[in-house]
Amino acid sequence: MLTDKIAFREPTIQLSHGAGGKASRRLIEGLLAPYFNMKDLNDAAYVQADQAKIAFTADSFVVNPLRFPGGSIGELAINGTVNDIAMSGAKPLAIVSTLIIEAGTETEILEAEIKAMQEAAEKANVAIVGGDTKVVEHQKADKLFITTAGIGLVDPRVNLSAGRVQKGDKIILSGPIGDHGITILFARGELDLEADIKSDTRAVWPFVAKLIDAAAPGLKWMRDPTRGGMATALNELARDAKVAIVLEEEAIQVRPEVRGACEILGLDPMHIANEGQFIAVVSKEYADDALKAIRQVPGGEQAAIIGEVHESDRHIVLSRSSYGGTRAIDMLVGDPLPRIC
Amino acid sequence: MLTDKIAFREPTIQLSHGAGGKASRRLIEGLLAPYFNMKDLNDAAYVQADQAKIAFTADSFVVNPLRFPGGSIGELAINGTVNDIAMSGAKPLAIVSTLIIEAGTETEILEAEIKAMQEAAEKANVAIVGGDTKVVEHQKADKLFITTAGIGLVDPRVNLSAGRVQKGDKIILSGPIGDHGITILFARGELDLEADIKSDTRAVWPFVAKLIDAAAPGLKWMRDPTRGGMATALNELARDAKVAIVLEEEAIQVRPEVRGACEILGLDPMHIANEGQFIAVVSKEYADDALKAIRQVPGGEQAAIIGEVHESDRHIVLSRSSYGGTRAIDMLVGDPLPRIC
Amino acid sequence: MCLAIPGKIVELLDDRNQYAMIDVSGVRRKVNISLIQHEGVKVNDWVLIHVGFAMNKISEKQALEQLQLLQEIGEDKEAMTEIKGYQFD
Amino acid sequence: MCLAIPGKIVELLDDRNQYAMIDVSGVRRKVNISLIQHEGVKVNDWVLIHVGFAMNKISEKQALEQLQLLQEIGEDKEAMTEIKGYQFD
Amino acid sequence: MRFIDEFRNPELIKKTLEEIERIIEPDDHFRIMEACGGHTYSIFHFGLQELLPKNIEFIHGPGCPVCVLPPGRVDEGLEIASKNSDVIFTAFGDVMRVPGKKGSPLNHKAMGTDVRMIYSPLDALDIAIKNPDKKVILFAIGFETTAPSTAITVLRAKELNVDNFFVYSNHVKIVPVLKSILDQPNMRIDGFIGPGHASVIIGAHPYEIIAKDYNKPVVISGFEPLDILQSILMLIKQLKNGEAKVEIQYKRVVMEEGNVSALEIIDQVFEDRPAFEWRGLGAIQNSALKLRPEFAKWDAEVQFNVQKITIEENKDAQCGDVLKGMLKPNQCKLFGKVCTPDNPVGALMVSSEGACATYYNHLYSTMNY
Amino acid sequence: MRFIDEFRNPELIKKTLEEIERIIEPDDHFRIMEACGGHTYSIFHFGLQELLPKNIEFIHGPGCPVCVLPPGRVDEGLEIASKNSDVIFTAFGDVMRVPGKKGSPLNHKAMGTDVRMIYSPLDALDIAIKNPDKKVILFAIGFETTAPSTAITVLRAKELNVDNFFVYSNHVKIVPVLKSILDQPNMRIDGFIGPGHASVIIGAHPYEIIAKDYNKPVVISGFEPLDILQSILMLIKQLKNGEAKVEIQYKRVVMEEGNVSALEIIDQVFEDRPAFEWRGLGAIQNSALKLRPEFAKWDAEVQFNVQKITIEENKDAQCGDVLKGMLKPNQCKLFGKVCTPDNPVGALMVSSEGACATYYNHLYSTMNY
Ligand code: SF4
Ligand code: SF4
Ligand SMILES: [Mg+2]
Ligand SMILES: [Mg+2]
Ligand SMILES: [Mg+2]
Ligand SMILES: [Mg+2]
Ligand SMILES: [Mg+2]
Ligand SMILES: [Mg+2]
Ligand SMILES: [Mg+2]
Ligand SMILES: [Mg+2]
Ligand SMILES: [Mg+2]
Ligand SMILES: [Mg+2]
Repeated sequence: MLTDKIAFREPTIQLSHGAGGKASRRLIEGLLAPYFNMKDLNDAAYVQADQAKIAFTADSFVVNPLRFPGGSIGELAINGTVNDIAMSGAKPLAIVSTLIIEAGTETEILEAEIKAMQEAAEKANVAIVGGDTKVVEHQKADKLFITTAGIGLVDPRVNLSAGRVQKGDKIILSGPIGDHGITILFARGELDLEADIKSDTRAVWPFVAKLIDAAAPGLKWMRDPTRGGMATALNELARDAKVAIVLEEEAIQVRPEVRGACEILGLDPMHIANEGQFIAVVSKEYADDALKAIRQVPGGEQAAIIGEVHESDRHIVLSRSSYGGTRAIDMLVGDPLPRIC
Repeated sequence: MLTDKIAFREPTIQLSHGAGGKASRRLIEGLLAPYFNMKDLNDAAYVQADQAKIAFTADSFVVNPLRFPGGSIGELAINGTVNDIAMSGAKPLAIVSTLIIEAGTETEILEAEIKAMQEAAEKANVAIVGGDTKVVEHQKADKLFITTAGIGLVDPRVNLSAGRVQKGDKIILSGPIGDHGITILFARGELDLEADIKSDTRAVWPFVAKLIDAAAPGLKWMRDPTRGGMATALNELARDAKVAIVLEEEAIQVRPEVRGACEILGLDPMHIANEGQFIAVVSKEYADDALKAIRQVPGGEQAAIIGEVHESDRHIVLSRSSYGGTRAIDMLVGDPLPRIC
Repeated sequence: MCLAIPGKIVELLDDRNQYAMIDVSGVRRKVNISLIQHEGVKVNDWVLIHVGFAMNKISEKQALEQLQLLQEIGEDKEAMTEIKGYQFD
Repeated sequence: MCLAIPGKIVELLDDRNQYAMIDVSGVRRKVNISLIQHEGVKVNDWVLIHVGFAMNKISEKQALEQLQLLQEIGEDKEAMTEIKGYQFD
Repeated sequence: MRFIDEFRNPELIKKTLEEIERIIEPDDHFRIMEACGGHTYSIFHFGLQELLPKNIEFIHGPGCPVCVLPPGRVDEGLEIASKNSDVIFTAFGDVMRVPGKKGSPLNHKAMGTDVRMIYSPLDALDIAIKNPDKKVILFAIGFETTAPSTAITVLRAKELNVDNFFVYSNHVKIVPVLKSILDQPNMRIDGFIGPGHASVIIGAHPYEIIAKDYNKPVVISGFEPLDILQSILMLIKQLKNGEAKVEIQYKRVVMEEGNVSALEIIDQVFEDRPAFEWRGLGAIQNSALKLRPEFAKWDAEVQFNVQKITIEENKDAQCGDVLKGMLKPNQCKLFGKVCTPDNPVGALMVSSEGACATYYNHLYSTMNY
Repeated sequence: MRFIDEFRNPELIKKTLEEIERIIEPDDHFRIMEACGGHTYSIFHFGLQELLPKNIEFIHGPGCPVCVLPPGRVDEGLEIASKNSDVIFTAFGDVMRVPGKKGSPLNHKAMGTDVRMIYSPLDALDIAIKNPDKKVILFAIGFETTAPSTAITVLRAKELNVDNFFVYSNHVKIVPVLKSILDQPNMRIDGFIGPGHASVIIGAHPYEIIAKDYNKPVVISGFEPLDILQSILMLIKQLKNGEAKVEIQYKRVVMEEGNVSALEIIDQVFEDRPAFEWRGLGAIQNSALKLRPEFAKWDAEVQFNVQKITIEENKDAQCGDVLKGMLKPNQCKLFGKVCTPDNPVGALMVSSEGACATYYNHLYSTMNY
């Protein structure tokens, strides 16, 4: 829910306004949401169509480089939208996609992404049913931008709302974090770092489907922590649900390579983007069933309960270490930048 | 229906591939549709969601200039998608929109478009329920690209399909053509021409709603002749329905200013883009009722029956003048360009 | 070759008679008229426009004569009234 | 200030001992080792890395001593075995 | 629209058609070349061919300045612009899609070269004035119709002392090319519909040589259906009478002597090139215009080191035979298969005014793409 | 991760905390400055403040090279790059979001200036080698930790004869700034946690003056929880004993004499600036490094005509008082309202390592944004 709206006063739009962190939220909540009368800002919106409750979402993808270990912009464009639908408790039904292509882009590059889209769609069991193609002049795009919109049929057993989240609820995370963001950072080649690591891009509906079967009554909120990472997703939850989230640092899985990269670069894995993970808030009674359900699906073995919802006036996210130290985890301002000091 | 598919062999993507004419079709039918297993290429796709038949569509908008007499990119982005839904015989329900913004774009420019979107959405009685915002570096976009996706609930009385179009069916056009394209051409300022003329951008659902009420059983096909103009829309019809279309040149309304511009610049109004008109194919028996219904809605007074469907081996569009001369009307290759010879 | 179009002079734009505003069916443009200066140019004259230049004045008299001639081709005097409908005003 | 991180030398990259490949938890980078040449550098050495340079070798001995010292703080001899768990291998 | 709609009057069109039917006889066969692409376009656009008796055959002439541009010429202009980041290449919309070796001006624009479409040569001069740190090239095309506009623009650049404006002249002349076609063996043309708008400038006199030396009638014609039909009527009458005169049908704008003031200005700024290469026709003497040495300061060919780019034409292209009336466009081996408006091989497929393009667009529109 | 995880051992942390609790007495109140932003960051990141007794108070020092950069300095570097289209501006990620008058390097990059993020100074040299037609500026920042890397890079540029690589040096020295803080009236610091990584280079000796002349204990510390806690323990012991010595806690990498080879290289390439302006602290003598005249060829300040840009600091900014330990960050009038990490006014809010930024991020995270 949007409370304490702040008008957007910055005179120009800068990169940080698109990076998924605080500046993005200022832009969206200070400018877009008020005009569009949006009350909730979720991964997908719900639309009632006759008897059917539809989840409806869209995202634009502007990744650089277009291809990276484990995936590519085309694959992301499908999985990202499929996942936003899944996060709404809906079974993905169909995708429409639009392409904005920079004139001069090699057909080979385009074809590879179209192929990647189709393959990802098949894997996610969703049809690409339509779309649009625009070509713009050289230097008026960056090779290829893909926008996908998706619709899904909301599972009638599900009732997701930050408002239902309350003290004692458990936070479940589907697997290790930071793989995608670090892969992209490395793939840009600017830092000359390498590691055996790849993007985690995948469709999460199979996990969500089982989760719903096992724990629908206790399932209260879901989010895929993409741009802005876990830090942003959980801060949004804290704010929208008016609670504090307390995480157990040790429960959060981070691959050694991702951890190594973060230590080298002075980054926090909690700020790094993911493309195949999700967070679910489940009531205490259903938490174990939920966890078991996710873990049963191949690829979900590392799911874990990573924290708990607390009552508090301060709607923040805290991370607690094993020796009892806690730190607040804030959203980032823009994209995470490597630092040397 | 996609028959005689031709593989796309051009090594790079050029502007013409996005201009809505022949090159666009080559790209879409030769590359995208085969990968995505698309059989029909319509304004919107149909998706069955439980009991509801949903029309689902998306378009990206990359207009230059962003604002022009009668409208702006924001307004177009809403009306374009609302109209594609309407063209599927569906009542528009909801829109999601994504913005790709070039870093450095003035907030004022962005805000004006957000406002325009909201106003257009209100006018079209459709909610903008969600979206996404990306910011890219300077010269990696052109100020602002907007993508909108929309869903609508298909009217159960409607059964649209090129396959149903047959000899004797009437072609109805909702009003004068070419206003949008000529307005944009003038607004770019390159030609130093001026006229009292503005884009026709508007939502056409109110017309379509009445048309359905009056003539649903006879209503076979609809299309909004946007990029590529009437020439492209009707050629697609001829091809998909395997018929010839014969138009009565005099029945097609063209404003004097648009005609003047076309004569000066050597353009054919049939190739010029529209953003608030539509073509409907209606069986002979329902044609008069259909026409009357459209004309009754304010702004539909100039609707007319402009031609008829004929049987023919050659699936072409012919225009017949009052003295009996006929000419074939082909799709354009790229954007219409003014000529001096 | 050479698309040219009739337009009406609606305003003379400078003293040296180099530019005029012309109107073609409601579309206006500044046009160079130096090629027809020698004929004398005034508002309401019709001129033939090509690439932003007036190439010549259009003769209403010749136009009418042509139409009349064609009208008379079939010796169909009766239709003479009809041609009046195309008279220039 | 000055983020620096322990990494292990996995390969010496040139004769002049100017560059080595280091590994930090599976992340590899070429690093300049000229600042620690005078100490003698070999594969499996642990070094402290800052902005692509090895600043110093890391002393395993000192590290162990520190941990032992801290372990002994409370005179809790019993926990001495535990610290072995953090012994370097 | 005045001076347009009157000449599309359905009654008069029918009447004129009837008159043509009336005087033509079954054994007649007239091959009429419309020299001008504008006429070709009108004939198809208004569907005149099928309204006329079958024994009137149109032979589509060389009168499309874009079509006859020697291949390589656009490349030369674009080469300057893409090599020099301070050069702005300007041209009419017609030129924008003409394919060069490395793509059309539009392709170059899309890839970042500063290419701008203009409506008038004066627009190019304006761009030069507004961008003093850039060099603006006007890629000038056109027959005598357009040459005066370019000439005035050059004079204006001189007057205003604009030194960053340059003309890359591709101006051509109509009569030399008609003569060259008439000189070809196997040529089969009975008479000419003379170009209406070029003749506004040059008048009727230059065509006398065609009537006199080659014994072919010429009727200078307007572009509306009634103009063209009346011209055909006039031509048939001459042909049936065994006459070969130069007549003006398009009297509302064309005068015997042309536009004297315009001719003077052309002569002041331009001189004949000894020879100029025409796409599909080869070199023709005194058939094109270049800036006089006095205007060298504004001559792109002088000011930029233009490397001549020669592109070999496809050997199977039969443009020449089409131009001579020996072949219909669709009889060319390449027509519609290798050579399409989208990917033109020969001259006549380049602009929508070109004979082959017009043929293709109007008759083969949806065959394939 | 080795040499990291061991020093985050929960048992040992608890034990060390207990020992601190044990030896500190209720009446004690120790104000300890952690000179280095890395320590500030660790204290908050590991939640040490709340685990420690309330009578140990941290005063966050000036040890963030980005924070102390004089305003205008980034502008000067960016000015060169945005005025010359052949200049590539390179800097560490830390610098990328530092706001200049016309935006940060990241803003400039977004607007088309060629700004590149590097991980190592050698990366900037590489860019220069790969772009011989460009001029590459390394916007060098850092304390003595980073200076040797810049120095080696300059030496390498000389060796390889790279003449399109230029260093814009903002290197600063830790001891002069600590002295300057100690010299301020109202200063309230009892002892120092000495910077671990700068001391890897400079060793322990330079801090003797603080212990001797100012009678303040210094413990050079590592950055892991156990390092910091042990250092605090060592400091408390000195303070309770009335001692003022320089001790090394971070013995696994810091040696008494520092890295002699690195010190030699710094001395070879750099010399002291007579004075350097510190954000929030004013000019401090001999507190910064510039290239020696022998390396003028690679000195951006010499090779480019850098116009000094002075930006007036906000009068309400109380960074100086925060640095002196007189105010906590959140006691500054601007904190969290006018001055935020997103829109920093003062020095200490600029980098995520700055005292005010750290405070804001960890304690006020969701108050507003
Ligand atoms: S089809 Fe092409 S090659 Fe053949 S004559 Fe026509 S233009 Fe020339
Ligand atoms: S809040 Fe800002 S102005 Fe105040 S002391 Fe901190 S950095 Fe300086
Ligand atoms: Mg999401
Ligand atoms: Mg979404
Ligand atoms: Mg998303
Ligand atoms: Mg579309
Ligand atoms: Mg690019
Ligand atoms: Mg449409
Ligand atoms: Mg659509
Ligand atoms: Mg559309
Ligand atoms: Mg999004
Ligand atoms: Mg731009």
